Amino acid sequence: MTRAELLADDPIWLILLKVLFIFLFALLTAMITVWAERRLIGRMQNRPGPNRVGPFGLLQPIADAIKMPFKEEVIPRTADKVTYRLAPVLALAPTLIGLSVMPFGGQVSIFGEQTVLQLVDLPVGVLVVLAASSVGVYGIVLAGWSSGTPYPLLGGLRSAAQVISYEIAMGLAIVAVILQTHSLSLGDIVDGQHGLWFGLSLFPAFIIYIIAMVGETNRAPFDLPEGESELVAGFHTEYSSMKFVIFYIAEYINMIVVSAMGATLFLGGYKAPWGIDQINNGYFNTGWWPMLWFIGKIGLALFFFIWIRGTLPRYRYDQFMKLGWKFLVPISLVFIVALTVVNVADQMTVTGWLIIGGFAVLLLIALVMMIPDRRDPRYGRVPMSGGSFPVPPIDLQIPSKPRRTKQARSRAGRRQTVAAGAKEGDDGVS
Amino acid sequence: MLALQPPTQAPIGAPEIEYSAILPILILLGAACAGVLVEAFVSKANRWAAQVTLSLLAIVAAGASFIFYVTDAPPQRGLTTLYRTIAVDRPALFLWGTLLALGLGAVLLIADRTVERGGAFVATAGIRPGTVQDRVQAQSGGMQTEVFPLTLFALSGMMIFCAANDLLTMFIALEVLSLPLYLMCGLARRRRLISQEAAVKYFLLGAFASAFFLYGLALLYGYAGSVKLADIANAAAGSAASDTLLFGGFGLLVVGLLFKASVGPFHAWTPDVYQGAPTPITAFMAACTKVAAFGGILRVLTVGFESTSWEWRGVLWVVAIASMVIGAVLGLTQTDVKRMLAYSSIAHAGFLLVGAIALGQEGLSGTLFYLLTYGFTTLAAFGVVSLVRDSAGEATHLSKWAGLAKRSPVLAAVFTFLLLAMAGIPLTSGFIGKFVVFQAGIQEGMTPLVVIALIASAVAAFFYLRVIVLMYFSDPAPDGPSVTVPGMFTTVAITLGVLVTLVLGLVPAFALDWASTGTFAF
Amino acid sequence: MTPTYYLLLSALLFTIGAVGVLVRRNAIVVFMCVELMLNAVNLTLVTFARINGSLDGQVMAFFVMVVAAAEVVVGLAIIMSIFRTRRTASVDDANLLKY
Amino acid sequence: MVGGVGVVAQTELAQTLAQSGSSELGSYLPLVFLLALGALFAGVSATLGALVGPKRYNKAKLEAYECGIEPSPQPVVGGGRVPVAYYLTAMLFILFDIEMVFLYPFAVTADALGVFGLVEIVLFIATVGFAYAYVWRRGGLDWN
Amino acid sequence: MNTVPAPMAAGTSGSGAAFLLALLLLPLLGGIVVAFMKDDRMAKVTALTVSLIELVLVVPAWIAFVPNGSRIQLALSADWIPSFGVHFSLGIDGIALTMIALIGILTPIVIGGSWADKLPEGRGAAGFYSLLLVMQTGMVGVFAATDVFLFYVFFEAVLVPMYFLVGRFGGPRRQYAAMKFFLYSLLGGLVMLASVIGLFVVSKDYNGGVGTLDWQTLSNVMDQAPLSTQIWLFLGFFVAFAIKAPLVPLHTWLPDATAEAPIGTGVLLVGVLDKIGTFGFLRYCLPLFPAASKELAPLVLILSVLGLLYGAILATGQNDMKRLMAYISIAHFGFIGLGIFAFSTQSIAGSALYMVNHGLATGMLFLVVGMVIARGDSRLISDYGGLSKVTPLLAGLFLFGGLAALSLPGTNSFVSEFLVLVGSYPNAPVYAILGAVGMILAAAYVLWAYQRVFQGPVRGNALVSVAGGPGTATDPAKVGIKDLGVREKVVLAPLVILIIFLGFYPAPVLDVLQPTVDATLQSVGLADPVGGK
Repeated sequence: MTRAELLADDPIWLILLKVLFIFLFALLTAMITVWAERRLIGRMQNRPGPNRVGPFGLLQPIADAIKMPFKEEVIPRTADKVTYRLAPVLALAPTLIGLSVMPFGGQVSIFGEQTVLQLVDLPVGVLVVLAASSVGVYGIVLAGWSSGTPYPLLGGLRSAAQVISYEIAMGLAIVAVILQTHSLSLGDIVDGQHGLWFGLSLFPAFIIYIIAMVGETNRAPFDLPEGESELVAGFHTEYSSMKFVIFYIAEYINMIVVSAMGATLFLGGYKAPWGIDQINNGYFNTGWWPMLWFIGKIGLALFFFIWIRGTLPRYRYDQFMKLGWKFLVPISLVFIVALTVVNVADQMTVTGWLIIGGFAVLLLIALVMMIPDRRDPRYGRVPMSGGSFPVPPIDLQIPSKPRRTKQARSRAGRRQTVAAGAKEGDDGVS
Repeated sequence: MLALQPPTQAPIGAPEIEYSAILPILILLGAACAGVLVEAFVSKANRWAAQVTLSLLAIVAAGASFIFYVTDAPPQRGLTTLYRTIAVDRPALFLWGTLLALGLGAVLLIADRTVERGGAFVATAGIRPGTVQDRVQAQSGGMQTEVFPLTLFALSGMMIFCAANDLLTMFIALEVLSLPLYLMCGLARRRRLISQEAAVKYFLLGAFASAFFLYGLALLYGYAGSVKLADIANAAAGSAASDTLLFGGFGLLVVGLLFKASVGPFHAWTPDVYQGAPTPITAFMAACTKVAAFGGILRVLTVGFESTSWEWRGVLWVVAIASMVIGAVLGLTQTDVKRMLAYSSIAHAGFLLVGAIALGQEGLSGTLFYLLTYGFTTLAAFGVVSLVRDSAGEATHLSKWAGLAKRSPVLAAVFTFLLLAMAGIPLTSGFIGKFVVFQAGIQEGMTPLVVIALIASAVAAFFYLRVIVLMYFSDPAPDGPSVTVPGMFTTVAITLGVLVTLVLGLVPAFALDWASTGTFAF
Repeated sequence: MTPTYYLLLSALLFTIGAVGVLVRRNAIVVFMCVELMLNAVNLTLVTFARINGSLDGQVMAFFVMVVAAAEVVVGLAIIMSIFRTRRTASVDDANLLKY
Repeated sequence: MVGGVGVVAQTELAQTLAQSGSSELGSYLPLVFLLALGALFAGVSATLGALVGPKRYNKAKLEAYECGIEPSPQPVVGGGRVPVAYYLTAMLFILFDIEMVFLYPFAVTADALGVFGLVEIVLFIATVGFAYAYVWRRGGLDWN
Repeated sequence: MNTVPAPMAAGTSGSGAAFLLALLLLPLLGGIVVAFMKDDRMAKVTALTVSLIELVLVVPAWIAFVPNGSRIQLALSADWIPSFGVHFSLGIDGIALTMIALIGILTPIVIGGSWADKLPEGRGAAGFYSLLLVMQTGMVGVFAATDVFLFYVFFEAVLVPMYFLVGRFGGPRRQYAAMKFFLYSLLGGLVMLASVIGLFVVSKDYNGGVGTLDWQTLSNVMDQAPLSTQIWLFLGFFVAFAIKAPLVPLHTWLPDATAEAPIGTGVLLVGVLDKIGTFGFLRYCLPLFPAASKELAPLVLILSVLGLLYGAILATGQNDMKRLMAYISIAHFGFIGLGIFAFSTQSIAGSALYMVNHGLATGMLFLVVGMVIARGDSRLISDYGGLSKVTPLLAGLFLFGGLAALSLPGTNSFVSEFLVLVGSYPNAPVYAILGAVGMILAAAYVLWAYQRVFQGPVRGNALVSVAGGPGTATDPAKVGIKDLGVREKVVLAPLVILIIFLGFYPAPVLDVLQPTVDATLQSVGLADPVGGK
C-alpha cells in the first residue's frame, strides 16, 4: 500500500492520537529548545545558564510556564482590542500546521493498525508548510499594528518584511528540490533521496535554505525586529503575560518547523544517516527507528540555530535585506535554471541551447550592469529639506572652513567698508 | 491536483506558433521589456532619448512586420495559433493596423517635450504634490520615462485583446492593457492631485469591472467547460446545461467589456479619467482603448454569442441608447474641453455599439471602420487640446477657448474640422463611419435604434458647435491662454490624425475594403 | 458532495465584494473588496474545474492570482500616492473631479 | 445563523468524508483538527493570562512603551505613517511570490515538459528578471 | 448627343460634363485661394472675378443642355465607395440647370452688394468671400449631384460655410442664429441620413440584391417598394427638406438666421439655399417615393398653405426689415410647396419657375433693404420715414422689388404664381383659393412696408443725426445721405432687367423646365392634367 492509502485508512482515534502527539511534540521540543538555548548560549559565553531549577536547570521552562500566567496583563490604551487579542492565536495556530505534513517515519503498526508516522501526506505538502508560515506573518503584523504604539508597529513591519523577503528565497530553494522529485508531497521527497541527500547534491539550494530559514524565523543573526537597541522587543513589545508566551512558543515552533522541513528536504528526512542505513539491510530504516533519525536531525538543526546565535553578531537591516533580495533570490533563480538544463540536457535541441546561451549572456550583461557605478547617488534626487520639517542629509559632513585665498580676502576687505559684521567671520586662522 | 499527475505522462510538446503572424506583438512586448531595461541601465540624462527611439523603432518595426505579413497573402480565413488562443484573422489584422498607427501617434504625443518643458509627465511620481520638492520638480526638465515601456505594454495588450480567441487570454490582455493605463493616468506633471485622483478612480472602477468580466468568464467556463469562444458558441447552440450560467456569464462578461469601452451606464469613470489624466495619455486611452475594447466586444458577440443574439440583443439596445443619450445630453453641460470630449466618446461608444450588435458582415466591417475613423479623430483632438495653455498648464476650461480663432486660426480650423468630424458632417471620416455603422443597423432591422442614434448625434453636435462658436464667434478673453507652437512630434501626430480624418472622409473606399475582407476565424 | 454549495458560496462572496465596492468609502477597503471578488471567482473556477473534471479551471485560477497580484501592486502604488497627499483614503474626499 | 450554516456544512463535510476516504478534502481533516487544537491552546492560554493574572491599575502602564520617556502622542492606528519602503517590499514580495507559484507546477512537471518547459521557464524568469533589474537599479532593494 | 443611358456606367461622362465639373470646382479653388489672401481688396476682386467666370461657365452648360433630351444630362460618374454603391455622379436636369444658373447670377451680385459691408471688427474680408465661394461649390453640388449619397454630402457640407458666414459676420445675435440654423439643418439632415441609409438597404430588395444610391436606378426601382416603407423613407427626406425650405412648423430658424446674416449671405440663404428643400421635393421625394408622395400630399398641402398664410400675416405686422424678408420667403415657399404637391403640370412648372423667380425678386428686394439699412443703420421700419424724398431711386427700386415679390403682372413672379394657382385649382381647389388670399396679403405687407419707410415725413435716427437734430431735416438737401451710387446701380441693374424680361418672356426658362416637370409628374404616375386624388 502506498503512503497515501495507508494514511487514508487511519481510523479516527489514530488521527486524534497523531494530532495529540504532534501538538505535544511541538510544545515539548519548544520548551527543551528554550532550555537548551539558554544553557548552550551560556556555555558559549562562559557562564552557566539556568542551573537552579532541577538538574542542569532542566525544569526552568516549566517554572517559567507556571510563572507567566500569574503576571499581570497590560493592554495599552491605544490598542485595537479585538485584533490585539486575536494576534497571538494567529501567530501560534498556523505554526502547528507545518508539522502536520512532516513525515516522522515510515510504515509502523500502532495497536495493530498499519499506518505511517505522519499525520497527513498531502500532495501539496510543501505548499502547506509555506502557506502556514505565511499566515503566521499575519499574527506578527497584526500584533504590531494593533498595539497602537510606534515600536511594535515598526517591529511588526520589519518582521513581516523580513519574513516575506526570505520566504521568497526559501521557496526558490525548495523549487530546486521539487525539480528532482517532481512531487510536492513531503513523503515523496523523502523517498526521492536515495543515497545522496539533497543537501549535498543540491548544495547551493541547501545553503540558501539554511540562510533563509534563519531569516524566516527572525532568529539571530537576523533578529532585527527584536533588535533591543532599536526597537525594544519588536512587535510584541506591548504584549505581556501569557500572550507574550504564545508569541515565544510560536517562534520556537516555527524554528522546529523549518528545521523539520530542512531535514526532510535536504537531509534525507527520517532516513538513517549514510552508513547506518547500510547496516543489516537497512534495518535502521524500518519500524520506529526513522523517527529517531528525524528527531535527531531536527535537533541538529536546532543546535545550529543556537550555535549561530551565539556566534554571529546581528546584521544591519539594510545589509540583511540586501542579502536576501540581491543575493539569495538571483542565485536561486540561476540555480533553478542550471538544474533544469542539467536535467533535460540529453534531450536538448539547438534552439534550446541557443535560448539558454542567450539567457546566460543576458545574465552576464545584467551582472556586469548591476555593479554599482561610482556616480553620486544623490544625482537627480530632489532635495529632502523643505517639507514639513528640515531633514539634514544622511551623510551630513560639516564642511571644513575653506582657506581664504588672497583674492578673496582682499574682496572681503573691500566689503568690510560696507558690511560691519564681516570682521566677526574671521577667526584669525589665516 | 497537479502533483497527483503521474510524472510519467507523455511529454507536453511546444504549441505550434505562427511566428510571422504574431511578430508585431512579440516585437512590442520585447521592446517594452527592453524599455524596462533601459530604465534600469541607462543614465537619467539619456533615458528620454533612448526610450523614444526604442518605442518609435518598436512600433515602426512592428508595423513593418505587420505589413510584411499582410502583403504576404495570409490565409483568407485567418488562422489561429498558440493553441487556438490567438486568432489572426482579417478583423484582428485590421484592428492591429489601426492600433499600431494610433499607437505611433500616441507615442509621438507622449514623447513631446516642447509643448510643456520636459513633457506632460511628472519627473518623479513618488513626490507628494504640493511640497517643496514638487515645486522644484515642476520646474525641472525631467520626465518619468517609464511611460514609454508602459505604453508599449498597454499597446501590445490591446493588440492581444482584439485577437484573443478565448476569454482567459482576453482577460490577461485586458489587464495587460489596463494596468499600465491606470498608472499612466496618475503621472501628469501639472494638476497632480486631479491626475492621481483620476488614477485611483480608474483603477478602482477598472478592477471592479474586470472582476465582473472574470466572474462572467468563470460562469461561462462552468457552462461550456471551456473558455474558448468557439466552444462556448457550440455549447450555446446545443447544450442542455442551464441557461442561467450562459446568460449570467454573458451579462457579467459584457459588463466588463462595456466598461472598458466606456459605454453607456458603465461610463462613470470616463469623464473624470479623461479630464485628470495627462492629455497624451487621454489621447492614447480614448483612441486605442476604444479600438481594442470594441475589437473584443465584436469578437465576443460575433464568435461566442451570435446564436443567442435573440436573447441579448434587446438588452444591448437599451445599453446603446443609454450610452448615446448620456453622452449627448450630459455633454451639453460640460465646461471643460476634455470632459466634453469624454462625453462625446461615450456617445460614440453608443454609436459603435449599434454596429457591434448588428453582428453580421456589415456590422463588423462598419464598426471596424468607425473605430478607425474615431481613433484618429480623437487622437488629433486631444493633441490639439494639449496645445492650448496658460500659465497653469493646459487651459481646458471652455471659457478660455473664447476667440481662439483669432489667436491661432490654424489651430482653431484644425480643431473645428475634428469636431465636425465627430459630429459626423460629410466630407469627414466621421460621417462615413456613422453611415456604415447605421447602415448595418438598419440592415439588421434596428431602424428605431438608428433613428435614436441620429437624434443623439444631432444633440451631440450641439456641444461640438458650442466650442466652434466660442472659438470663432466670441471675442477673446484678455487673459486667455496662448497656443503653443507644437514641436515636431505633436505636429506629426496631429497631422496624422487630421489627414486620416480627411482622407477617410473623401476616399474611404480602400479602408472600407480592408474592413470588409473577412470575418472572424475560430 | 454537491459542488453547488461552493458555487453559492462563491456567488455570495462575489456579491459581498461587489456590494462592498459600492458602499464602502475607503479606497483600500474598496480595493480589498475587489480582491474578494477575484477570489470568489477563483473558487468558482476551481469548483467548475472539479465538476467538469478538467484542470483548466485550476490553471485559470493561477492566472487570476497573477492578475490579482499585479493589480495589488499597481493599485497599492496608486492609492498610496493619493493617500500620502491627502492623508485619507476615502474615495469621497477625492472630489476634485466633478461634473 | 451563520454558525448554524457552518455546523450544517461541517456535518455534511464529515459525512462526505466518511463516505469517500480518498476524497482530497478528507485528507485535510486531520489538519483541521490540529489547527483547532492549536487555536484552542493559544486561545485558552491567552484567556488564562487575563483571568489568572493580577490587576493593578496604573495609568502609566496603559501608555505606549517608549523606554520610560513620556510617549509622544502619535496616532498609529488609523493615521499612522508607514515608511514607503515597506510597501515596496510588500509589492516585491507579491511579484516574486507569484513567480514562485508558477515555478512550483513547472518543477513538478519539468521532466514531462522537457526542453519546451526549459525554454518557457527561462523566458519566464528572464521576464521577471527585467523587472528585477529595474527595481535593483532604481534602488528598490536598498534600505536606508 | 449628351445623353447617357441610365443606369450610368462608372467613369462615363458626357461632353458637357466638363463644364459641370468646372462649375463645381472653380468656386472651391477660388475660395481656397481667397482664404489665404491678406489684402481685403485683393480678396474681393479675386472673388468677384471667380464668380464672374463661374457665371460665364453657366452659358455653355445651358447651351449644351438639350431641353427635350434625357432626364439627366451632362452626366459624369466615377466610383467613390463601391461597397455602398456610391458614385461620384454629377448631372443636371432642367430644374437643376436653372438653379445653377440662378446661383451663377446671384453670386457675383451678392459679392458686389457686399462690397462695402463693414465686417465685424477684426474679421477680414478674405474669410467672408472665401466662405461665400466655398458655399457656392456646395450649392452647385447639391443641385448637380445625381447620387443620393453625394447629394447628402453636399446638403450637409453647405451648412458649414453658411454657419460661419452667419456666425462670424452677422448681426448682434449671430451666435444664436448660427447655432439655431445649424442645429435645425443638421437635425433634418440626420433624419434624412436615416432615410438615405434605409433607401440603400431597401433598394437591395428591388435591385437584384445590390444596394445602390444612384438616383437614376433608384427612381426606376423604388416604386416597387410597399407603401409603408415608402412612407417612412419619404418622411425622413421630407423632414429635412421641410426644414430647409421652411414649411411652417419647422421654419423658426429662418427669421433668426436671415435677420442676423449679412445682407449678401441673406440673399443666398433665401434666394438659393432654401431652394434645396423644394428642389429636394421635386427631385427626391416625388420620383423616389411616388406612392408615399401621393398618400401624404394632403399633409404637405396643408403645411404649405399654412406657411403661405402664416408668413404673409407675420410679414404684415413685421417691423424688422430683414425678418420681413424672411416671412415673405416663408409665404413664397408655401406657394412653391402648394404647387409641387398639387401634382399638375402647370402647378409644378409654376413652382419650378417660382424657385428661380423668387431668387431674383426676393434677392433684389433683400439687396435694396440692405442698402436702406446701410444708410440708416437700423433694421427697424419704425426708424425710417420719408426716404423717397431723399433717395428717390432707392425708393423706386424698393417698390419695384416689392411689386415683383407680390407678383404684380409684368414681373416674373406673376407668371409662376399664376401657373401655380391655375395648376393647383383643379386638384386642390380649397388650397388654391387660400393661396390666392395669400397673394392679397402680399400686396398689403409690401406696400405697407414701402409706405412706412419711404413715405411721410423724413425720419430716421441716422438721417437726423447727420442733419443736425430731430425733426429738423425736412429739406432733402440737408440730409447727409446719398441716393444709390454707381456700384449699387450696377449690382441691381441685372436683377431689374431679369425680373422684367422673365415677367414678359418666361419661355426660355419654362422650356428648359417643362420636360423635367413632365418627367417628375410621370414618375409619380399621374397623367396630366387630370390627376390628384
